[in-house]
Amino acid sequence: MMGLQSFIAERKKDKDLLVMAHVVCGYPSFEDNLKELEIMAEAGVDIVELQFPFSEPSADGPLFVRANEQSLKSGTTVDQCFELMAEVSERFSFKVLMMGYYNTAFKMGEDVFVQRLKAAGGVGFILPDLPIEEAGDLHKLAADAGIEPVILMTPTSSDKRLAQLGAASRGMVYAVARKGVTGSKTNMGDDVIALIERCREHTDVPIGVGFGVSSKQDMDFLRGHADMAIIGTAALKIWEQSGAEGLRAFFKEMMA
Amino acid sequence: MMGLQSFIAERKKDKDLLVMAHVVCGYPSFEDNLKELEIMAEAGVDIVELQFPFSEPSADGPLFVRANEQSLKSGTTVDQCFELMAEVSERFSFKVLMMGYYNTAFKMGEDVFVQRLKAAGGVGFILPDLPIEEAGDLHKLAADAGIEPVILMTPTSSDKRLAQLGAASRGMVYAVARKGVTGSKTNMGDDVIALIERCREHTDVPIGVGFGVSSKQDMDFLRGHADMAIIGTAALKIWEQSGAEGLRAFFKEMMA
Amino acid sequence: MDIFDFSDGREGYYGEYGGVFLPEILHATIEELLECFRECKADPKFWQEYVTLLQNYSGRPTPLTHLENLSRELGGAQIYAKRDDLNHTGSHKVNNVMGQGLITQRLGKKRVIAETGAGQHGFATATMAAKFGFDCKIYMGAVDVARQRPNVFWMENLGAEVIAVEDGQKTLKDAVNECMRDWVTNMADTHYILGTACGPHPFPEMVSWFQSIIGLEAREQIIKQAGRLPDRVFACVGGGSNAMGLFQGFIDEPNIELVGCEAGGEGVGSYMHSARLAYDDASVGVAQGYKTYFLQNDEGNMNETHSVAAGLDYIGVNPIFSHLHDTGRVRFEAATDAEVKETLKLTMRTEGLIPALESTHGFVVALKEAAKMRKDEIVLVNMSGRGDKDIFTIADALDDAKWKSFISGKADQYRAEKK
Amino acid sequence: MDIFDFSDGREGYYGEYGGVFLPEILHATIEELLECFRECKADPKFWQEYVTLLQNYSGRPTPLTHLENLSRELGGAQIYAKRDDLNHTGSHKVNNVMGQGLITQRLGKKRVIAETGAGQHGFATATMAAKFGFDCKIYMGAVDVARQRPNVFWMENLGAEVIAVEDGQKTLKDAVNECMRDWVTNMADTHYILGTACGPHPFPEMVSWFQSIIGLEAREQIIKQAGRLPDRVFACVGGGSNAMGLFQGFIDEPNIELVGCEAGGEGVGSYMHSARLAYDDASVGVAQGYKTYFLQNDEGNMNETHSVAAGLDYIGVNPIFSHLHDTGRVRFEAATDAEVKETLKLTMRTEGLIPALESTHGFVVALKEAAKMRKDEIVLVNMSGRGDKDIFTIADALDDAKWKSFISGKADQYRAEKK
Ligand SMILES: Cc1ncc(COP(=O)(O)O)c(C=O)c1O
Ligand SMILES: Cc1ncc(COP(=O)(O)O)c(C=O)c1O
Repeated sequence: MMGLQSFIAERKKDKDLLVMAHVVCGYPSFEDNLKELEIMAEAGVDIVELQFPFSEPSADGPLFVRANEQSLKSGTTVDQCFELMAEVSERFSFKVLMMGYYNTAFKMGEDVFVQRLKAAGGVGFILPDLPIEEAGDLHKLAADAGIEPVILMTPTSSDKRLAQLGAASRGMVYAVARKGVTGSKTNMGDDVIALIERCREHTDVPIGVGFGVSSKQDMDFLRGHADMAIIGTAALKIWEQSGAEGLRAFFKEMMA
Repeated sequence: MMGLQSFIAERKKDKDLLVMAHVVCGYPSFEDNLKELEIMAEAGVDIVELQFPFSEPSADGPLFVRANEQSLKSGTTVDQCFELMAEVSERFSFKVLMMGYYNTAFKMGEDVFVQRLKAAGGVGFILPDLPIEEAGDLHKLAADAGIEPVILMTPTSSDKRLAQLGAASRGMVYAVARKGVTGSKTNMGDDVIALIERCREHTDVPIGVGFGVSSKQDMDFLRGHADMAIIGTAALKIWEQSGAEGLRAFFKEMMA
Repeated sequence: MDIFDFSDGREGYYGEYGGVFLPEILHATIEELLECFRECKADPKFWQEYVTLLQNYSGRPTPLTHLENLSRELGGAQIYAKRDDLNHTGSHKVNNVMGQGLITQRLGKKRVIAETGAGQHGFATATMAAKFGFDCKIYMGAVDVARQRPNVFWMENLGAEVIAVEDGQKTLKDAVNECMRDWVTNMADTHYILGTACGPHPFPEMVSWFQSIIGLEAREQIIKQAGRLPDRVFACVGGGSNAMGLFQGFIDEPNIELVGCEAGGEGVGSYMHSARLAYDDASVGVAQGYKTYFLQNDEGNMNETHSVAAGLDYIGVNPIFSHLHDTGRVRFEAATDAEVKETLKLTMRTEGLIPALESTHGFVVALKEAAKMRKDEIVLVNMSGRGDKDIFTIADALDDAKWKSFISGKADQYRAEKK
Repeated sequence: MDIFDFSDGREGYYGEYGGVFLPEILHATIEELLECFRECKADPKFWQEYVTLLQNYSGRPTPLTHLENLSRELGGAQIYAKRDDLNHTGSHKVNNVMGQGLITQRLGKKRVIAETGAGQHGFATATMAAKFGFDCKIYMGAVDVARQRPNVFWMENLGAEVIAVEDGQKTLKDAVNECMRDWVTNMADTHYILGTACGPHPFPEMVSWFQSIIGLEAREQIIKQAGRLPDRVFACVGGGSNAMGLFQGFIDEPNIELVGCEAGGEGVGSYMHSARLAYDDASVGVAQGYKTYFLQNDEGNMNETHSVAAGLDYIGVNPIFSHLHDTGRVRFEAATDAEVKETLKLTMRTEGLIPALESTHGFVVALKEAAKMRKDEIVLVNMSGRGDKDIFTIADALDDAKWKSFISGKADQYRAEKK
């Protein structure tokens, strides 16, 4: 199976800006997830992060917080999330990442987590509350299994820190476009470009930019700077407002 | 005009137990006061204390407290109280005392108080919150005017204290039958007799016993021990419960 | 100047004020109390026991806080607050109460009674009674019971019986009368824990003595913290106990101005206030056992009084202050309800302090004068209590909409539970 | 034993617990905080400044009270209470808050945020912010806002903005999440004043350090008053800050038993409690920035917790305690809601003390064990806060009819005013 980094390199041959999309497992429902994912696949999305809902989503903004909460309330389990992942990675051509909070992995055991992720066809994971200092064992297990941890680089990271993060980065890096939580608009400008450039200095893996990517302009802005745009809240907002039709139109415009 | 002490001596010639009755000026109204006083006069009451209402009647029990309060609420003034006193001492054969709290006298000036009392035909006063230590000037003014201050002796007074009180007593002594405020029942028994005897040892003036005198038995009990029974709350209670008829019957029984 | 040296005049008199005006039946009781108090006052071990009790139980010494922000903002004198709000039960009342608890013990009595207005003194007394194992009955005007329910709740839970007094204006003065009535009945086993420096001798002296711990501490503290004595000293005056307590630390220094701050209510001429000495509406009279200035009419009946602070809402003032007012040693000013509300808001936001509404009266005058003083002058104000006990009154005074809807919601909840 | 000596293990780890599990964006902020804290901890002047601030503003040292009545009544060990209820704002929370206020100043930040459950920590933070001149936002679960309105009222009047958090269970843990969200956005000018010894390193160490003043004082005081060290030391454990504070005074004495008292809620097996270490329902996990025992399900999602005391009603426990639980140095017990109500009543009536519902958990266990100990043994319990802040909860818990009718009357009055 192809790893994240080579997959991105492969896809980049035909495209100047890849797209990563986001889905909260079980919200509004697993059926809806599949509908969303189908639209994403159709639109040509390259990677999807499946968020495993957590009761304390402290790095998320209001929309995802509610999504996490509702999903858990309706009974979503880790098993179901892995089942969705297995089905999705089988059925669609995009690659699938696990996104969530570290406790989900910690509670089942890091080794089990990596094995189940691999078994479900996932190629990597994003755990925003797991800093590299705490990630040693997990990263090693992942490396052994050919699973790639996505590391986040941020506007507040010093050069020294970026160097550390760069050294640990595998598959791709998630550049956080601004301070704050997911969900609000980011003013795409010189700051973001400067961030991408600083990230580039410290890593060779592809760079995706996320947090607030929500419009065609954002996409155009990122093109040529980032390898990938990461679309999160914006898609969920559209789905909630105007369903499948809206989402289809949204991705069509974004990826035009 | 005859002083209190000689008046009592005079009356005692025909009676073994004199009676002092009590009225709160202006309660329920001055008209009612006159009706009550008429009944008392008819029954042969010997002395009446007219209570000048005060806003802080801290030595009184609930019934008199309410009477003081209601009287003031309906606008009773010191002038009206003296007017009542003048009318009453003119019209009836019993002697009249002012009863009240020291502030009433203090505010108008002790000399004015004594002069007005005298002018209204009063022969003495009872000020339960004015201890002898504080009464020097007033007692002197009273003596000069032939007005007699009624001093209270109590079950808690030591022999030493009774001697002091005895030395200051003029006209009559008010023996307080028990601890507490006016209005509740007193168990007339050995304690009361012992108190009267102790009082007797320290004064030559006649002794009235008050606080809780409310039945024929009480009267019979006091006869032969005290010179006078002082009827306060019991009469007011009867008046409130059964008006003039009741009061007439009450005094008739008490004084039979 | 020893205001309690009666050798030149009459025992229990301060100028023409004070004395003992009680029913004869209490003569022996008050004599016994006086004698016991004299012994205690003469016995350094008693004072030591008292101080130790307060230290171990109530948190004395209370701190002295430099109000740097307010001083800076007003641009005048340096303002210091003596923090009696940090006492156990939340005010200076506990000092007197603990002292009288020791007296009660020495008298061999097993039961205490007390009047209370705001509820602070009743709360403190109920607390002391629990600690000392006394039976305890608290008399409180029915109006105060209704508006100060939180304090009633605590008193009852501390084991005291709270009696709502339905006579008169149903406020503090009526509770005092009711205490007198209880006392003349039960003096054999009962001590009356009077809550302020009023009433018959020796209460004004005794309460002042216990409260003098405030001034003793404050004097030492301000010398230590500010390097010298203050120029002016402020305290609110209800009965006058916290003010007497603080002032005693400074009264012998002729250059220190002492300022008593009374409840101006709705202001001069409104007749809706409790300013006995700052305004001209009071006159000398005798009631509730002592002679002093009272808010009374020409015939000696007491007027209705008013203040946003229940603890200042009283007809009389301690006789020592009537005397010190005559001699000019203490100046009296009044703060209105409206000023109190504004100053409370200011103090909360600027210093993180919530003075009781009573204490805020002292702050009003202190801040007003400090603003006009030089930066190198020093002002000391007594924070006699904390305001969180006053939440119902303060929320009402500030007309807080969220509070009101919270209370309505609570009421609905209780109604629903009942069904 | 220096639990904060990380030279043998990983910085910020206590056994396998602790650490820093935060979004990368906070890395620099937490590093900056750690560095600043290390400087402060190494600087004796800083500690002196901290102690002076607490002395002059908050009334430290708080006393140690010998509960003679309870000791006599139970017939066992001599019980002493450390009186952090006498602090300004009414609990030990202010110690940590004032310390972090100094840290915030040193960091050059102008804004503080804090989570609060019962409201005590928010109240203390709002107070500190007023005193230090910081902007202040307090996050509080919507459920807690509704039930703890009095504290909200004071926080707002102290100038803080109070945000009702509508996510999750709308209680303390959700307020913590919301603080994290604010912090990742505003870290440049904002310090997060975490209220207990939980969260990412260096918070557990820093909060414990500030709270160690409790134990330092208590150790000195009990030697002075009782003549020797105690045999057992008790404190309630929410996040664990008051307990850490007290225990640090005694942890190096192997013969002194340390007992943490958690919220047993409706008891073992009810799953309606907050006992992480005393019961067997918690397991190790990672959330809210640190690794410790959490009340969570098999998949790592947090369970609902419950306690009559809002301040103990929390999913996690400080990582130091998880470690000391493993090593056996601290024993953990739980007190149920029902036991808390009974003990509160007892303490009020017997000693005149009203411990906060949180603190009462410590009393429950302390009294239970003291009764079985010898008369010459000594027990020390932390009275971390005062209960009068809890009047709504306590009146509800005791089902006080008069209180309820008072509230209904108030509601009627407000309704009438509106018309
Ligand atoms: C906090 C506080 N300060 C002051 C007073 C007024 O009393 P005093 O003038 O005796 O100090 C009271 C009375 O309740 C009070 O509660
Ligand atoms: C009075 C009191 N005690 C204890 C606690 C519990 O916190 P901790 O365990 O951090 O001391 C709280 C929390 O609000 C509190 O208010």
